[in-house]
Amino acid sequence: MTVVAWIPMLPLLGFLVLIATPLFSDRPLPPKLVAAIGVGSVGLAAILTAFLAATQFAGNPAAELNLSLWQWFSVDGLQLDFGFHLDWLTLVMLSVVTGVGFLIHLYSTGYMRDDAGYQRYFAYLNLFVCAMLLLVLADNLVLLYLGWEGVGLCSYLLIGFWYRDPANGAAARKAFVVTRIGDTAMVIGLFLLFTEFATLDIGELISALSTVQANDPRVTLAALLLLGGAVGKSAQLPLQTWLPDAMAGPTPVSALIHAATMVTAGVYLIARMHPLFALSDMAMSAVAIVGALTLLLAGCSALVQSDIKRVLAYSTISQIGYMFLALGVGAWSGAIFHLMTHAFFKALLFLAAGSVILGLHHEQDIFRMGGLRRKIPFTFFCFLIGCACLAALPFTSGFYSKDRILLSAWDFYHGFNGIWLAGVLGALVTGFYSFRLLFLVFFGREGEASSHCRDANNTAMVLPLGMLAVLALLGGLLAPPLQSVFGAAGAGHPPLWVEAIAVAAPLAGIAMAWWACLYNDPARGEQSALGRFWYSGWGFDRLYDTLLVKPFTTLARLNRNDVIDRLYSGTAAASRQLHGLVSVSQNGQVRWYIATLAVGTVLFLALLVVL
Amino acid sequence: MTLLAIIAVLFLGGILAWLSEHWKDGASRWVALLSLLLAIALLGRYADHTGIATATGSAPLWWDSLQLNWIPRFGITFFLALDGLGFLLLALTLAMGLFGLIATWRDVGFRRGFFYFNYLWTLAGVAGVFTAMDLFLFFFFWEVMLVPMLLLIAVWGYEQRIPAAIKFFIFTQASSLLMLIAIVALVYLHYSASGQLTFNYRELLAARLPPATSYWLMLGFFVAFAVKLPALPLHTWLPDAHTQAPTAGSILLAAILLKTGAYGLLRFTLPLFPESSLAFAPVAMSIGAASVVYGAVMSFAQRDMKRLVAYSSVSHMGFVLLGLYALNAIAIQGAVMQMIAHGLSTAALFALVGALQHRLHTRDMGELGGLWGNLPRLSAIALFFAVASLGLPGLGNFIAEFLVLAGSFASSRWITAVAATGLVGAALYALLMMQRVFFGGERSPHQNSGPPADLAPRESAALLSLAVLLVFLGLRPQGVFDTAGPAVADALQHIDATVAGTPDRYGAPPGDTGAVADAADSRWPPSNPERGISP
Amino acid sequence: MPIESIPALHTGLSLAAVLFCLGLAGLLVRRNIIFMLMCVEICTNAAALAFVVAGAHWSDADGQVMFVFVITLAAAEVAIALALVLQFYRRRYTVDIDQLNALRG
Amino acid sequence: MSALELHAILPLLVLGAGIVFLLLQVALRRGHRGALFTTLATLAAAAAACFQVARLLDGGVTSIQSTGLLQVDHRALFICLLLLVAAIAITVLGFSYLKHRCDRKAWADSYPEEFYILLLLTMLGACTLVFASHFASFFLALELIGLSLYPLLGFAVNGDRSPQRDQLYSLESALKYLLLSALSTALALFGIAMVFAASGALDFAGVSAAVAAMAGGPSLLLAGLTLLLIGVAFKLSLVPFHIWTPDVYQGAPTPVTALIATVGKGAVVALLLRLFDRLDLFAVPALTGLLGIMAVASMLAGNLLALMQPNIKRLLAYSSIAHLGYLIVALLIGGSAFGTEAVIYYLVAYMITTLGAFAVVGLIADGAVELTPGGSRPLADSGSDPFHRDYYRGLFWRSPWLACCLAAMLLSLAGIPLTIGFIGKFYIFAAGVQGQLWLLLAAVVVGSALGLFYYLRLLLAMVQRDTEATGTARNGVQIAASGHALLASLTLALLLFGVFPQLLINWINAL
Repeated sequence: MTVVAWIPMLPLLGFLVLIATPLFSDRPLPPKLVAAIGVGSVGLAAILTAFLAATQFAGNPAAELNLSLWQWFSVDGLQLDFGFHLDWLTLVMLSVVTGVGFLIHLYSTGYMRDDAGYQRYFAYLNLFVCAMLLLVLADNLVLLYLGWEGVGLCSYLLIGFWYRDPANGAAARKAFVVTRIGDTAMVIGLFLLFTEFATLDIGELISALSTVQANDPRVTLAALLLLGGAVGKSAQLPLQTWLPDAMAGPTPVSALIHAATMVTAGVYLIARMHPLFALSDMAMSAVAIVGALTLLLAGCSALVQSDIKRVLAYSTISQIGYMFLALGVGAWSGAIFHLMTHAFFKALLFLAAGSVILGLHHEQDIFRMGGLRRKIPFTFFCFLIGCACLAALPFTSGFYSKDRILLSAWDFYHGFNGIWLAGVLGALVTGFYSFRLLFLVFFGREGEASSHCRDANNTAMVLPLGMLAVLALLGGLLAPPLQSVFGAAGAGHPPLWVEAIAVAAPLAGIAMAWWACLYNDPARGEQSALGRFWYSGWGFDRLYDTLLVKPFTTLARLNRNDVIDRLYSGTAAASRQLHGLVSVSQNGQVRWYIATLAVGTVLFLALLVVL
Repeated sequence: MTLLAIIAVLFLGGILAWLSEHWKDGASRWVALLSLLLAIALLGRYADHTGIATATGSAPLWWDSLQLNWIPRFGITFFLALDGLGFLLLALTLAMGLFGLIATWRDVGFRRGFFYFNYLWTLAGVAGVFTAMDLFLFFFFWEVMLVPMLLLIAVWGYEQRIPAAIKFFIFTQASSLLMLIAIVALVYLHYSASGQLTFNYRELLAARLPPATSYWLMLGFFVAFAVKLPALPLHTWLPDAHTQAPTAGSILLAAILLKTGAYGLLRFTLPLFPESSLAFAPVAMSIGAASVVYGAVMSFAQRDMKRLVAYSSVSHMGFVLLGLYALNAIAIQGAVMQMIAHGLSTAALFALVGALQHRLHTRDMGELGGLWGNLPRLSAIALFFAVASLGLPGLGNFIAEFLVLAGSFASSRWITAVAATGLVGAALYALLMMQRVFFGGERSPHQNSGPPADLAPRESAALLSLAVLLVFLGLRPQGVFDTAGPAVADALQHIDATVAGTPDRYGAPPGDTGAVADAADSRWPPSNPERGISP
Repeated sequence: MPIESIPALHTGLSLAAVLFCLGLAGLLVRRNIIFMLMCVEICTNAAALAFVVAGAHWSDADGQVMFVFVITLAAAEVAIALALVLQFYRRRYTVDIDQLNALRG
Repeated sequence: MSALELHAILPLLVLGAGIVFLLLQVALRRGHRGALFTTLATLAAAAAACFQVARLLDGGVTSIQSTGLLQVDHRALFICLLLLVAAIAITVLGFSYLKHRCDRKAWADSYPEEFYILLLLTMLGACTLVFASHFASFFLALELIGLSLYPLLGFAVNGDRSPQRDQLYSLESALKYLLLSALSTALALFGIAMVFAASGALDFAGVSAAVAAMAGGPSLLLAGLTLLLIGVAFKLSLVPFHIWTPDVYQGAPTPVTALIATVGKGAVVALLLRLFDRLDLFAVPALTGLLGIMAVASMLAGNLLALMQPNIKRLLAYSSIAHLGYLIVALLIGGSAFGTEAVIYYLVAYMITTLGAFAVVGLIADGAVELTPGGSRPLADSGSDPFHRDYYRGLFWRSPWLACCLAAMLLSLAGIPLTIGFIGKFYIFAAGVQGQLWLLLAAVVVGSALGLFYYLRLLLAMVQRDTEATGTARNGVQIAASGHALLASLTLALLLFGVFPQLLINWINAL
């Protein structure tokens, strides 16, 4: 089935064409052609995915495809193919990546219209899609890692896309390095898996796991190491700090990479390796706790942010926390479902936010906005739908997926538990911050920036917004049949009040938002200490800066001239000193010379007695 | 004879290049190019040997060999031989020689003929190192490659060239004297045990050594190779030498000369002293891991772009050391791959720094910045190689580092875990370099002369071909593994035999060690059969 | 034959040694090149004396032969030495050995 | 004295005859070229005589005792030949030296011919020393060398156009050498007297018997031998008896420096070898111990002293101290054939290299004489002192051929392959390993590492790119054809025996 191979190949070709032409010719390609290549390659990939879904997968929950392109390497027991594995889980991811990816590419043609780095932008974006597709298609962990690092690179490049501002570069490097820390843990996990199970092929690994006892420490360790990778990539505690800064990139990039696709790769990894995690209670609890903590922490931070994109960024962290929570309670398909719906509504939110930002001439401070709903009604409606989904208002897509997660959390621990409670609290907070954002931007008094607002949407931007809005609203109906991948989940029946609380929590949050933002007049600058603490992301940045970054850079700077070299320069200096010392004996005085001769003779005769 | 021809072509080409400059200005470059191409063509004759799978154990180990009498007094022969490992490294040598030549085609102005003489002689020496299978001959070439390199640094280098050149030379020379002692002692012990005086690598593999002595001899070899590699406490010559060397010299140093150290460890230290290597492996692995981390930290701290790349070499070659002493096929294959991949990526980085220096006359990253705007082509290519050096999957460096770590993880988890943090370190310095040089606000050190010119097609083509090679190695590395396989297996076989306790290699009865020590009294080497010197 | 049983040899050699040391001491304390040459002669003659003593002890004429050699060669040596000193004096108007220190370092 | 015995010492006879002939020739008709010709002919004839005698030895006998004083064997003949070849080179050097300084037309009082007479006398002494098998001949030969070297060292006085400074230096070196050498000879003589007193013998065979019977602990014999050893060590300039070396090397006319560094050392090494061999002193741990200490001290101190030395002749002097230290390592492995072979090979390497180095230095200085007439003292700047390192800056670009030769010599001294010095060092290592002299080998390594520094500094000075302010020597150095031929043959030998050492090994073992 070479159709599968073409799916990542098309964006790759797009990338190669876009990157190769400036290397060989001084004239840039016409923007229309660039857009055609950039968008077309991803669009074609999306069509191929749809074709594949329609022909092979539709109505067949157990469908699977395997494709080995070539033997990658085979060294003494470590044998890997460059091969793809396609099942429903992959298909969901493929659809999200190509589908949402296509829409965001399309949006970008409008959004980036006037940028000087148009061609470079689409090259990076195509490369990203290719890497992301490899990540999800990989049939072995090394190929997955290839995609994993590839998306990290593209994320780096796109965050720092506007390279002239050093702050963007710093944010980009931070993103790459922080995720690399997680990746390193993950790659060690791969070594552990290989050492223990002698394979890195996912299928073989999973069948090898069937013989392993539950809670085997090796499995726990491997799972925790993989979790390290997932935590880095998905911006979960404790490696979440890079994502808010990553908003330095163009907004469509934030939508594609830092909301819809790449940051959810951690979720995909855990879901893909779920038999491993399921074997270890400790790993499961760790995933759940990480998710629960992250969703609360990030939610609270989102409450007090003033930058529209940062609110969304923290919200993304928080929502991925939900997915982790879901994974941690064994709700694999719930997590993937939420991943999918989140991709729709968060992409929608980001793109809408992009329209706002563009309309306000790159103003991102929500306290300078306000009352925009009349000026840009289409954007407002899109944003409204996005916020509704985010807050999980009933009958939106977010509602279905989040509801499933909360129920699973209740079920998994057989009743009331902290994880569930965190989820519910998170829902409350989510409702609060999402509508706070909506109210501050689109309702209330007009802010300073609102006066010169224009409607920046053009066709290329309207179309994706509309489609995403539809998807966000109706995505709840698209629950993919993942039971062949994860096995059938036993449907629990929690008490009614539990369901009621789950529905009520976001509504309460919205009410609080109304009270805080519309009933009371919000003003910035009068944040409480707690507010400032949350604003700074719970002080993690400062903590890491003091604990890790500063000592490292100071040490590195202190040792710039290589302390080890002192050893050798010291030897050299000592030799020179010795030279000076012995040279004193060559003073040209004959009588001194005679004296040395005499002393030497006496010395030798004395030595004779000793020897 | 082809092997001899390759080396001879380089030696003679060097002399011809020197002379040709007297006849016509600039002719030396073409002579150098032609002789390199000729050497590559000669090497190409072996291409059909590549990829013979490890499984065909019956295949002769040497693809080709040439043995001539040289100094019969010491049982020294002129013994050249080629196997998969040698072929790979020889190919790397010639390819990087060609790359360096093309990348710096116009850089050399001063005494061009003599420059290319030294350039080709360095290559010839390295080619000899990779093919010599007589320990004396090996040492001979090992030293021969140093002098022209010394001159390359000392004559065509930058500001601090003389101290750097002297440092480079003294480090390598002093350590190689230890190796010479070890070689002689090995031969002597072998002679007093077996009565056979030989420097032949194959025959010395059978030497039986008392364990304590063996350990010392192994250290003698190790130190020489570790200096070249360079491994941690012996690395300080490298940043100076790399930084001060002319671009072509840096390329040779990084891409080829460092590999001779790794090659020596794999070819000589491990198989000749399996017991000791086994005992020493934890130390060596620790040194490797320490080099990885320390190199990365040092690289991060540098202001001079070339020094940064130089320290990154320390870090990368630490992986090689780690992999070699993990003593399993996966890690060693990874180390071999790392030698090649590091050769390509670092050579390219040095070429890029050279190109920048040529255009902007500074390597200080404090004075650079925002070059992407004016030099998009150069910057993009630099980005590629920076990313390669941080080990991005899909490129050769990743395969190498992955295999090294995967293999060494089986040997020692903690050391591997420490080394793996080098991956983060690599990201730190590689991206910092990108940031400070190519991103950020534009800061051209000399505004008056207009924007610098972007890469010429010649430079682009040379660099891109390396990039393509790296991608190829990242995606289809199996050819390399198949080619190096038999040599790696051969080196490992001695270690494995030791582990298994095969009696003919190891565990000589205690009485034997005494006999070896006593044999020191025997006359050595045997006097000439015709007539001795003294009655 | 144990040396201690032959007092004549012992005494003679000791005398020679003392003579040698005197010469050496003279070399160290005198600064006049001429006197230093004389001291060297004393040293040489001390050795020659030792030969004579040893030759007498072994009743061997070799000792006396050596004595003649030594004396002869010492004379030749002094002849050359004086020529060199003369040259030196012509140029520097001194025979102080401490002035002879241009070469050093 | 039979005809055979006379035949055996043919080289000595030839040298003697040559000296007499040359004396007569000079007495009848002075002439620089004539003297040169006679000298070269004598040396060549003596060398040929060595071959002739070697053929004599092929008939089964390994050595011929010629009277009680001299003994001729293969090894001695080989070294004798080596010394004669070196002497030929020095003659050529001397010719160049004198030609530039003793211009009869300008100054009637210059007598270059005496140089050759003294040279031949030195050679006679050296060759006698090589053949000596008796303390009388040993002493006579040593004194002959000394007596002819004193005037040679002061020979710059004879010249007219030598800079004043050079004349003073030369004189000073001669006086210093004379005083110190006389003292050391007296010491050795006293030692011989003690040996004689203890053993009752003056021939090596007789003393050998006494040494064999010697009990452990200090004794008269041992003390005598030690004094003898000190005398020899002085001639070899082993630390701590090295102290005269740099001054004498620096002050002497360069050909004489080369003479004292090669012939002077080579003959004494041969004697030491024979002494240790015949007297079986290897069995005396006290003496080998002392020798070991001197070797280590020489290697370290010699290299340390040379480290920052800017004067090339002094530098070579210090380096020769170190090299003799290396050589002793090979000597110390005992009386095995291999040790001897190692010593001789190293000696050959040392002589070729040292000759070459001094030849380049001397020829360059000769070229510079025209530019530094009269000479004030001290020199205005180091760049115009032809013996200062600064004078060599950028030499490679001005006179590539000369610089290449010097570079080859320096690399050989440093023991880098392709040169004979490397094979020599290899021999040292092989010998050291065989004798398991690890401490000494460590000293060799440390010494070599130190040595690299100053050899490289000089080497790299020659290839310096910036050629600012190197004084008068802007242009290439002009040297005579004979100089070129000499350098070419030395460099060729250096490379030939470096790449194909088996040739030389065969000769060492076959002559």
